[in-house]
Amino acid sequence: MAKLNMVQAINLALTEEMANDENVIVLGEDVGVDGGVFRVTDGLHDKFGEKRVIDTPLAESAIVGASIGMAMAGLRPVAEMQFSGFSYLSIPQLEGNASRMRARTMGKWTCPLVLRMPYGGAVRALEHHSESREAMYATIPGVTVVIPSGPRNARALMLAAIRDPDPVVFMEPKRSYRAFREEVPEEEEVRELGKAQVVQAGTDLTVVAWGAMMRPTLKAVDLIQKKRNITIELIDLLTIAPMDADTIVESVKKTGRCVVVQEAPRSFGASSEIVARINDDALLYLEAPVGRVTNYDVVTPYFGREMMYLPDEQRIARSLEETLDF
Amino acid sequence: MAKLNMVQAINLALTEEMANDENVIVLGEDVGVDGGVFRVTDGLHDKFGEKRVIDTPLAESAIVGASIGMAMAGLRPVAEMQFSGFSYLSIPQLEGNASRMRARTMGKWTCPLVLRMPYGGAVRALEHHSESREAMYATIPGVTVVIPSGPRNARALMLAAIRDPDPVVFMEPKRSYRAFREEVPEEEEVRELGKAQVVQAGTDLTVVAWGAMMRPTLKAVDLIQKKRNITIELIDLLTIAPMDADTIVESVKKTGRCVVVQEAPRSFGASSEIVARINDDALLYLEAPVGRVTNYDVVTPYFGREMMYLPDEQRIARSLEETLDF
Amino acid sequence: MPLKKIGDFSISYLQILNEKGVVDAKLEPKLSDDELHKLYRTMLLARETDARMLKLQRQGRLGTFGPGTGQEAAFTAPISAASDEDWIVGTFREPGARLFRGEPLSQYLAYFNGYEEGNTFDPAKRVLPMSVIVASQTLHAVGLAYAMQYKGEKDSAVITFLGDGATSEGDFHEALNFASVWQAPVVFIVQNNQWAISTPRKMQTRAKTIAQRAVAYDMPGIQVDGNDPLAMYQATKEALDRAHAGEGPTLIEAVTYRLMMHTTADDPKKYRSEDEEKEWWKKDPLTRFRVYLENKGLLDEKSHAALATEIKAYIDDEVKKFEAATDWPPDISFDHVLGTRHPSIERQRTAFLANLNKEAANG
Amino acid sequence: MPLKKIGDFSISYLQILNEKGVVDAKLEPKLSDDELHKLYRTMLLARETDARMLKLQRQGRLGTFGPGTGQEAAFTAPISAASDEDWIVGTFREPGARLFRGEPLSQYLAYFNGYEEGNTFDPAKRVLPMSVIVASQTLHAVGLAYAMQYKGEKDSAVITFLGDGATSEGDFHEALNFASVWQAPVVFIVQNNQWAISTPRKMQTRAKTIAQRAVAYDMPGIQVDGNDPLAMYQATKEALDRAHAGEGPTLIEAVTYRLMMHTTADDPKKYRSEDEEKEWWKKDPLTRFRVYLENKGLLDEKSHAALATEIKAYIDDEVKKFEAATDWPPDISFDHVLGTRHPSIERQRTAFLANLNKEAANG
Ligand SMILES: Cc1ncc(C[n+]2csc(CCOP(=O)(O)OP(=O)(O)O)c2C)c(N)n1
Ligand SMILES: Cc1ncc(C[n+]2csc(CCOP(=O)(O)OP(=O)(O)O)c2C)c(N)n1
Ligand SMILES: [Mg+2]
Ligand SMILES: [Mg+2]
Repeated sequence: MAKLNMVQAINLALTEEMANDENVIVLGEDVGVDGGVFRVTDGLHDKFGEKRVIDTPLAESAIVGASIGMAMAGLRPVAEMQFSGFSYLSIPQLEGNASRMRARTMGKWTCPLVLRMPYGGAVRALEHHSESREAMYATIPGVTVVIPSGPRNARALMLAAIRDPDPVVFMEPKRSYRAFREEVPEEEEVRELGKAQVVQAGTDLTVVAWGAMMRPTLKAVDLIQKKRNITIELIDLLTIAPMDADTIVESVKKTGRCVVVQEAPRSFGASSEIVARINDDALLYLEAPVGRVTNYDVVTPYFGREMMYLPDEQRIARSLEETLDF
Repeated sequence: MAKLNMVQAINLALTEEMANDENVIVLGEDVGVDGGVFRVTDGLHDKFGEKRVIDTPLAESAIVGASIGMAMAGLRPVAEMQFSGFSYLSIPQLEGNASRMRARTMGKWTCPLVLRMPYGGAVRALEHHSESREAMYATIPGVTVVIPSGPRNARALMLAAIRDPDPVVFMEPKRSYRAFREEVPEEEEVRELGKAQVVQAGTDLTVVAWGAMMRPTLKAVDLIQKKRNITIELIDLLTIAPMDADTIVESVKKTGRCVVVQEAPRSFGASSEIVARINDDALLYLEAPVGRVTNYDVVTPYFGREMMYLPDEQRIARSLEETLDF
Repeated sequence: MPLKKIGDFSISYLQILNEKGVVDAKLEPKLSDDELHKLYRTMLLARETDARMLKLQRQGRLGTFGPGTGQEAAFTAPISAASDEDWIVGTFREPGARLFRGEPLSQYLAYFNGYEEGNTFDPAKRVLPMSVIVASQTLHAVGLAYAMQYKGEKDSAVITFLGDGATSEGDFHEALNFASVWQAPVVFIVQNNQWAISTPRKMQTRAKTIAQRAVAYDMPGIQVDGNDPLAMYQATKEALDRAHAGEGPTLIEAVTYRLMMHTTADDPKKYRSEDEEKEWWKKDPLTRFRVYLENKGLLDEKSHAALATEIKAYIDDEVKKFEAATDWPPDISFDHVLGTRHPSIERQRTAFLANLNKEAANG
Repeated sequence: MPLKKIGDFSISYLQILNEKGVVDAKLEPKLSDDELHKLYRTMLLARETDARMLKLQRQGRLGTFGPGTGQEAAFTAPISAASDEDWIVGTFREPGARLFRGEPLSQYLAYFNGYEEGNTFDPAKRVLPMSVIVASQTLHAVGLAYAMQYKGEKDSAVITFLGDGATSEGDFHEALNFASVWQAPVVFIVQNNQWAISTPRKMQTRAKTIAQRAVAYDMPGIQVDGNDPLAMYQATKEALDRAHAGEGPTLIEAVTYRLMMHTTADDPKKYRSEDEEKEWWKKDPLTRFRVYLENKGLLDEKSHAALATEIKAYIDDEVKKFEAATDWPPDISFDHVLGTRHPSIERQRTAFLANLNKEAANG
């Protein structure tokens, strides 16, 4: 067991799977010699050489378009978008080709590729470097959208993503890259995609979060549990789409109350989808409206103001109390 | 008053506003000499000349990117994407620049442009010609997403869209292009963006639809009203984002029951957003879960099978009854 | 100190068999009689396929499609220059390329009648499924070519087709650049058929040729008479030889013409003259190729009639097969969202089937 | 029948003032003393701005930024060749271009400290806000240029900047093609500073020059010594003259070097040698320009010291202004989502402000 941060944990998964399977190829802008602008691919170029760790020209559509061709030829490309804010250039290839290759050909052709991208705010970066647009990807059937929340699940989900037979968008909360360390088992650990995780069981309230929101949510949950002497069931969504609403619905049936914490703007996000699923399958169990702690429907502010807009521990804690008191 | 179909009605709005305002420019693939593959821009090239009705090279990012430059110089470009399925090539320009220009510069620069695109299924077309992905656009703050449902509101919304000071994505349900005619007033009629329309008042159930789903929904509503001798409040959403949830919430407070009809896949669509808004503001009024009639979370099938997947009058009618009987 | 020239480039044009069927003996490629025959047969099959499909479409027995009539040399001859190890990555307007590799016509028809079953041609044949988003496939070709290099499959190059309109898309530029940087074994064949729906070639780009795009990437580029099967064969052969030898990609501009409508939903009268069409009919690749084969003694009136009969019989058969197919399971889309089935989507399948049953019950 | 040449193209290189400050008298542009002085002052101001910003950033008083040190000639001299009617559309690495037009440094600093207030430079100055998505701005330039043509503003052309890395994006290709088809008055200036973060120029494209991209669009293209302010001035001037005369766009490749890190978040030691950097310091545009001005008697030790003092005082002042600013209303983002306020978003503003109050109350 080693204590790793998320950057190291993802790096570990890539290293492991590249050693396991010579069809795994890493490509993207500055992923080779430089090891990526966040150093997630550090060392891979030295270990596996420039044929397997490719510094590409600056062109996101090409990175994904070429990955599709590689995947169709049997390789397992892991492509990096330097920031999710520039990944939209590859949506035409992802939506138009990768996500459909299996459906288009009734499974004769498939597209096993991973599209890694750092996303999310709170790193004091320039415009386009702070958005949380997982919902945009989640609108595309045929794509699995994964968001780890810590080093250990990041490593285990990345292994599953590379081995998945279809395209996976793997969104890495860059705010959490170096924020904390966790024990990551030395032996291989794989975490099934498409499943949420009950991080802690509880009976009085269900709380759902994902990505960088897990940390402040955990703190708020701790705070309110102690303050009120109750137990809160905390769920880490992990896969945004296809969503494991069953785990949430089961929990809500038990607790009758739910709060969802979302870094993205309020409208058209995963929190709305969660509410819709609870409506579909557990409405009668609700003793209060589902609480939603979210960003606002504004263009993501530059970093001078962004922290005021992001959900934080205090805001989450207030929402938990409001939902409990409803 | 003239009886026009939707193609003619949009053509009328474009003709009117080009005559009104010489800053209005139409551009896109085949919009000029050919008058567009659906003939929506028919005759404009003859009337206003090739400087104002531009047949562009085949490049969607360029069409929108150049439109942004034009808009920043004071023009009012109305750009056509030949099909919404190819419009994703322009999302990087829309998300990355058009939607943000006002926020980026605190209003010193704005981007008044209209991005027209036929969308939706049931026209027996090749792959990529049948999707309904309004939710993808709705995840972008700073963009108004509009979907007319008939000739009259199409004309009135198009005039508002061109005059709007910010980017408007104007999605035209191609299935409705020539499906029916309506009286369209000769005098100018403008319909405010960002507002839903109560098409008919009622007290027993609220039904929400938009675009091509309005027709089968209307029929199902008629059927069930007569069959049960009740009144149903029917709401045409018209603007997807920013969404006028107030009109829906007010209605649900009155009726206690709601069904939403959506052409798009079930997850991460506007129907989920509507449920979330009802949850936020009217949960306690609900006497039944919000019913959702939608497509499925599959890759849009080729046209041989698509009709089985699209919500139709019968499926909608059954859902109305289920929600009433709940 | 200087204003000095630092680069010189030129672009050439290749024609071997002219409009009248006269061949340039110095440049004539050495194709065997069988090869020539297969090439002609496939071109004719593509032509007849268009004619039959148009009829079916007009009768409501087929969906929209885009005829390739006039371009048979440009999209068939390149495949005759390739080996079975080479890949084909194209659009929906190269029937000859697919048929050459043995794709059953019945499948091709199923595709244009709205069934995914039509896109299931055996992957071992190395023909990628048809691509609709123009130019996007050229990037797949580059990735595929990279994979061939990576796997050490030296005899495998990739031929990718696109249209003159598609050359305006950013993806095409990115594909040329990646191919050049990677020295990937790709042959880009632009079917410059003069039109992208209603947009004429001169409005796509102001450059005199599309071939000169190659200069931007220090890549060999050539303009070829795309209605000349021998020139198309020869140019592709040379490009493939370079690709196989590790010498990287090539850009070929095939100058040809779309003699029919863009698709069956289109009316060319809106935007071009019949005179223009007539001029291009005089350059018909089939006519000149037939003359060439006759002059070589490989074809005569009688054997041509036999060939036409054989092709008609094949088409009749395949149309029958296509129309007789009834196994179109309604819920097939649920099978192919993801390889790993997800419970929420499986529940939707159940609801979907229940709905179908209810509708059936209601008549 | 032929394999015949159908197109000939060439690319040239321009240098007027060499590394040592020696000028080619035949090519020397006729700039007035004032013009030369303003150009040198702005280049020096840009250089000193970088130095100060780096200090501020390291002290935690400023966010990440990308220094332009080494490229001052390439991004400043083109603006000195333009009139106030011409537009500038650039990225975040051309401080000299913006400062030349009078953008207050305090605003530039506010931008890099995370405030939209830093992007509100007077639109009448015809400098578009800074663009971060590489190459995307080149399309805005083309649309802007079209608008100028359309409005009959014949004296208004558009200068747009991009990097060598940005040339790989599809948007750049589409911009060149649209500009060429529309014959739009645009001057594309590629700041080929040899690096795109860690990716060297030779891995962006295999072509010997970026200027030869112009061939693909039948557009004038030239490679220029980007560290030579006179050559950059001259090449831009000629391009602008053509643009104003209705003769369409031009592509200029400015060969220069990013002497510092990509941004303050980057460490060039990971990917390039200090020797390489040293070689390029010898070609410093400021050094050679100073020699040129001294040789012309326009500058000496003393007047240079005065200039340096003046610039330092200006920077001190602007930094003070920037740091003294306190008017950063928290809810400003709600003001600028849409010009037409929407009730649902206004309610969110109320909730946002209430939240801030609660947090303030809790300390
Ligand atoms: C990205 C994209 N935009 C638009 C379309 C719609 N469309 C289909 S074919 C076509 C014209 C293509 O012209 P060209 O590349 O010359 O090929 P051709 O049709 O002549 O074979 C257009 C605009 C598309 N398929 N993909
Ligand atoms: C579309 C896009 N992809 C990635 C980035 C991240 N990024 C910012 S600058 C840069 C390198 C740009 O290189 P170049 O164009 O040569 O400009 P330079 O930084 O050298 O001035 C990258 C990859 C971006 N801003 N936009
Ligand atoms: Mg064409
Ligand atoms: Mg650079």
